[in-house]
Amino acid sequence: MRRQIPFALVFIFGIFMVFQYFVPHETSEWAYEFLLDWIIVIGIFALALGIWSLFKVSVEKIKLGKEGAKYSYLTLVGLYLMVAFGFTQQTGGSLGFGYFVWIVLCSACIVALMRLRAVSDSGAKRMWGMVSLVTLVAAVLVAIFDDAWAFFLYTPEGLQNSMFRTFFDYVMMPILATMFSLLAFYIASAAYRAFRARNVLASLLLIAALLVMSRFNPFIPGAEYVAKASNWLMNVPNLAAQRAIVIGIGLGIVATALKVILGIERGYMGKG
Amino acid sequence: MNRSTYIVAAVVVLLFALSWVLHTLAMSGEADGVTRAFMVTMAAFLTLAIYSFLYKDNAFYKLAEHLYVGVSAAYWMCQGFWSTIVGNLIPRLSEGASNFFQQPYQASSWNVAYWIPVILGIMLLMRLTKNYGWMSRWPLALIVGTTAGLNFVRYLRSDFIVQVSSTFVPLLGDKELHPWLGFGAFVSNLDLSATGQLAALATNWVVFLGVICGIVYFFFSKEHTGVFGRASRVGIWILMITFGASFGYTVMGRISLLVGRITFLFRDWLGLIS
Amino acid sequence: MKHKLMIGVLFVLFGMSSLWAQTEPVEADSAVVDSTELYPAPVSHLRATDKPNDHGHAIVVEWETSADDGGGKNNVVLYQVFRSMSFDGPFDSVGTAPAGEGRFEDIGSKDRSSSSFIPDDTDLFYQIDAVTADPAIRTPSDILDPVQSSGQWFNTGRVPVLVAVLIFGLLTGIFVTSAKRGRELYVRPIGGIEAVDDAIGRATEMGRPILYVLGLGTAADVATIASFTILSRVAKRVAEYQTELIVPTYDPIVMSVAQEVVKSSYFDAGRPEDYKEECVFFVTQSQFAYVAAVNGIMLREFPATNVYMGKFYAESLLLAETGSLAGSIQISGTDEIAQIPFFIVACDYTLIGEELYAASAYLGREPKLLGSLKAQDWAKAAVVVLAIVGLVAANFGWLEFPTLFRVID
Amino acid sequence: MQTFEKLMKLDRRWVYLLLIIVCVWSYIADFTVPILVEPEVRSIHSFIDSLPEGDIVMIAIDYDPNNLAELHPMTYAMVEHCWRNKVKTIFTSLSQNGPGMCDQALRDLTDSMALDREYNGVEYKGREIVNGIDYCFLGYKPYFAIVILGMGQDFRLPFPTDYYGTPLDSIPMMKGVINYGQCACVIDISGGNITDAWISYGQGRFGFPLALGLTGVMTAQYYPYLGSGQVFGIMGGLLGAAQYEELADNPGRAKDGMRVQLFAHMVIILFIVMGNVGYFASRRRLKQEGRA
Repeated sequence: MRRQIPFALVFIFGIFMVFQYFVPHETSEWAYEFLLDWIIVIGIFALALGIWSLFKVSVEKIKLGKEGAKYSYLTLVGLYLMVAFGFTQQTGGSLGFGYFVWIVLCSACIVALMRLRAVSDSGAKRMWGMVSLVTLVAAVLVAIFDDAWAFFLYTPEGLQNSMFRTFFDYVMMPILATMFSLLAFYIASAAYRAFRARNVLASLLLIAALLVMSRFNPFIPGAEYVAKASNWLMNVPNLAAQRAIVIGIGLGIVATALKVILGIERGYMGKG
Repeated sequence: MNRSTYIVAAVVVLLFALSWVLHTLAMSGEADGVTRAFMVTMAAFLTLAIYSFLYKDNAFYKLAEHLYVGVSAAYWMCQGFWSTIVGNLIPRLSEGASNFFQQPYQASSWNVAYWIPVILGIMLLMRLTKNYGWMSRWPLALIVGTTAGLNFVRYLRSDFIVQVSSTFVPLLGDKELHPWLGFGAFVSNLDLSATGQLAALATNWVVFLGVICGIVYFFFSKEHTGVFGRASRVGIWILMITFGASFGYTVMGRISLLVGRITFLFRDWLGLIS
Repeated sequence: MKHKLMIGVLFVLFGMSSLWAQTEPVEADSAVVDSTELYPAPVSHLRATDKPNDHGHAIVVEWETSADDGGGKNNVVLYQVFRSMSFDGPFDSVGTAPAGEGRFEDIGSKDRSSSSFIPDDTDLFYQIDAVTADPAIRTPSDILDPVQSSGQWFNTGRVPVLVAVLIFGLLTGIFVTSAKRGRELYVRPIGGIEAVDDAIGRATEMGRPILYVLGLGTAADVATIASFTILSRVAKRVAEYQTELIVPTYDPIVMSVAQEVVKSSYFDAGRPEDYKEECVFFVTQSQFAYVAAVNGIMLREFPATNVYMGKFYAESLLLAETGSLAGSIQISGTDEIAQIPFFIVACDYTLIGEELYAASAYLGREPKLLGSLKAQDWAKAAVVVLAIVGLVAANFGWLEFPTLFRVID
Repeated sequence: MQTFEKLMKLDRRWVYLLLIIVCVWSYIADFTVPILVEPEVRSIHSFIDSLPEGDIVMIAIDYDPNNLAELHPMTYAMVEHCWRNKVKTIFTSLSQNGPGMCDQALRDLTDSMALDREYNGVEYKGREIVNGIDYCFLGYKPYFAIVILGMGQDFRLPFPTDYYGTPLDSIPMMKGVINYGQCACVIDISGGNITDAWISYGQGRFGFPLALGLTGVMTAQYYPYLGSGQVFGIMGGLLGAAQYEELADNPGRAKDGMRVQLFAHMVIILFIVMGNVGYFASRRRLKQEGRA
């Protein structure tokens, strides 16, 4: 039973969506919008699952004292800081001192709690227990007596928190852009390593890539023809191959979707 | 930790401090100058930390990586919470809760249906328990079933029917510019220039045969021998040419990304160029 | 009619400026004498119908253009369409059509609170003005008989898709049943998949783990679903060989499915006690943070084999290059066309597009799955045949043939 | 022979090092590289170059800030070319954020026009650019297809006043300028589907000469119009902009960008060639050894 119901659900919803496509009536549209909304909401619940997994893996690493475990503190502090910023807002114009102290105290408290879990000898346990308790109490006290900031548990104000924005602009964005730009290096090294005329296929790959890369190079002889040839490559064979791949992929997706709806393909439910 | 590690760490800390101080001085008089100077330095430090990975894996990269993982996970969680749970779900579930979150309550007799995804979401979380893990398959079934149905018809339309019908091109005459008026007209109008009739037809032929050979390559249940094998061979050649060409074409965009980071480091951080 | 005049004066589409309006009367004065000659002929043969194949709330208005559009005085610049809920008005402007056009689709909102809401099953009245370059000089048509909008239960424009659905479903049904009856089906070897088993053996020999990356897709992406099937096979082998498996995931739902898949593979292999839930874990839902973390794993755990199957975007090359730096054997497969070149260049084996879907059938060797692969091939054969027929049609004037494939949304 | 094998198995960090050095150097250093000019860009340049003083060119700035990097250099190069030749320009913006783009370009170009410059060996005295005499900026109106049709009748229909609120009739350069008929050509610089409207509604109905400036990804799909003669020139992406700058002898942002691109591409090509030389040399050696 427990195994059959999910497949029945897949079948029902799958068939419904297929029929929905052919029914323009408002009722069908309305059901369709409902379903899509549901999926988004379920996805957010799943995010909690993910955060829990990330938290658990990091804590586990610290606990086992694996190599590089100390970096996991950084993951946890980053996680916590961003959540803290997402739900609080300083009320003053600039970054309040109390707010800053509160953030530091809370981070310290997390680190201490993690240490508490990681150490085994009772003396150290007692010490980290004390530290975490003290930092927690101090954080609560600062939170109560400092009025330069406030919890914003009831509006998305937190997302406008200047620190939330700042972390996005100066921590997330630079790393994102830099990771992305690593591609410039990797594309060079991949080309160097892999573009060898070993056989017919590799040679075709190599020649096409070289031709297109030289399309605007004025220093090579016959530059004008190279530009023309590479334009042709991008417009003609490219179109043909893309279309062949797209038709193949389209059929693959259609067939797999059909197999899923009919319950022929069940691997995704954990039954190889 | 050996001595050289400490030296490197000390140098980095020193440079960080120096950059912070210099930027603070440069921004003196501006609001939050100290914080902003710190953050610009931080951004530059993180940029260089990621680039250091090109040399080899090292402590700075690990630092940036772990920080980034934590911060980004929390970022998406906050976004998801505020935009979906508070922005979308709460205003439909209860008036009291929407008042608490200062969201306008959206009254509708169908609002009760929004409890279903909440229940399904909680069922998904049941995976964390030992005995009720099976429950998490229900919401999964809903998601997979719905999107499978969605994909089934939509891909059949966009990747199959539309693509097939766009292979119907004239190979003897061009519909708009050089229509097929019979063989005599074809010969007398023969235009050999680069944009002319013959070039257009050659293009159509290459595309048509390329598509056919490419599809033949993707046949799985027939042995690739004889004529069939040769067509499949041509198919994989065309695929390889295309992959090479699009690899070469992408290089330009990737270099632009690098230029973006160089601009940040040399202009925004070091101020070497204007 | 008073309303109509007012709207005419307030005609905002072309943003009349007050200054221009001031200079207007001077010219108009001299024109007053023969002003009737300035007015264009009205449109004729006005008709309105419910827009077909939609959810309602829309009307198609058609007319024959004014005699002074493209001929006669040739002074019509555009047509303005007005709608009212009653014969006596008030009429609201709902849009314009340029001169030469004889058709306008009045598409309203289905949202009751919206200003452009058009109610279904309610009488609507239409009127068209032929407008000249001077918005004040215009000729209205007669008011049209009432028309009602309504939603349809079947979209006839999508019949080609329905036919395709039926044919494809039928093909799949035929081949799956015939495969179930035990007919032997040939499947050509797929390089990347053959390599998976060897790669797992290699990992065991070297005593190093296997890294399986499911990509950035969600659990509902078909590429990810295909990847789950391959994962279950890999996990089973890993369990048999008692090698370590690392599965970092990008999407929390994908994580929980992957846990389920790996767990039951260990169960199938008869080693449920070896399964550790931590081997499948969530990293973050941020593309490059995920890549940063996976790159770190590659250079710290030194997996013997990296398998990338699923949806990949710009990160494909970042992953594959780092993997080759770590000296791992790499097997990849994606249906994201733009990323295939990078995998081909940086990996040892690559499943191109559809091969990824075929792989799951090929691996399982389950007759039902192979049967559907056969159906896919028949559909491809149909493409080739149709393309040739279409080619003949396009060249020899059988113009109806391509229209059979036209899907109207 | 050992050296050849080394060529093949070079540590990838050397690739990275050389690439970053070349990129930074070509980014910071101040020099220009020759740009290969394609005929579809040359035709735009020579068209504008051949216009007599006082002619009018219409330039449609139909792009948003997200396409700024690729399309802005085209606007700069082309407008300066017009103005230096004392060709007047009419600007429109049929994309919502276009007026901001146009405004910025106008301000920058008015400044640089005040300076003396020498292009292609011809000396141009700096002069003041006056709104209403040298150019007229019509502004933005929604529903681009209808606006394009309306302008075919009379510019005053969709735009009774210009962007700054001055009635067109009181603008000196617009005296006697009714519609496209009085413009030498229309140049559409666009990052989206407005281009299609310019081709089908504009060029298709009114038959004026039309040239396009497009983003890199869009370029390929518009070449057929070049073949059919509906469009007399196309500039594609940063590459196209750099070609115009090269022709106008007015190096700007596009040529700066292309400098880095060119050298970075050459580094990559160099490494590919090195790898293959090493590969073939070592294969030959292996064969010789096998024979021996």
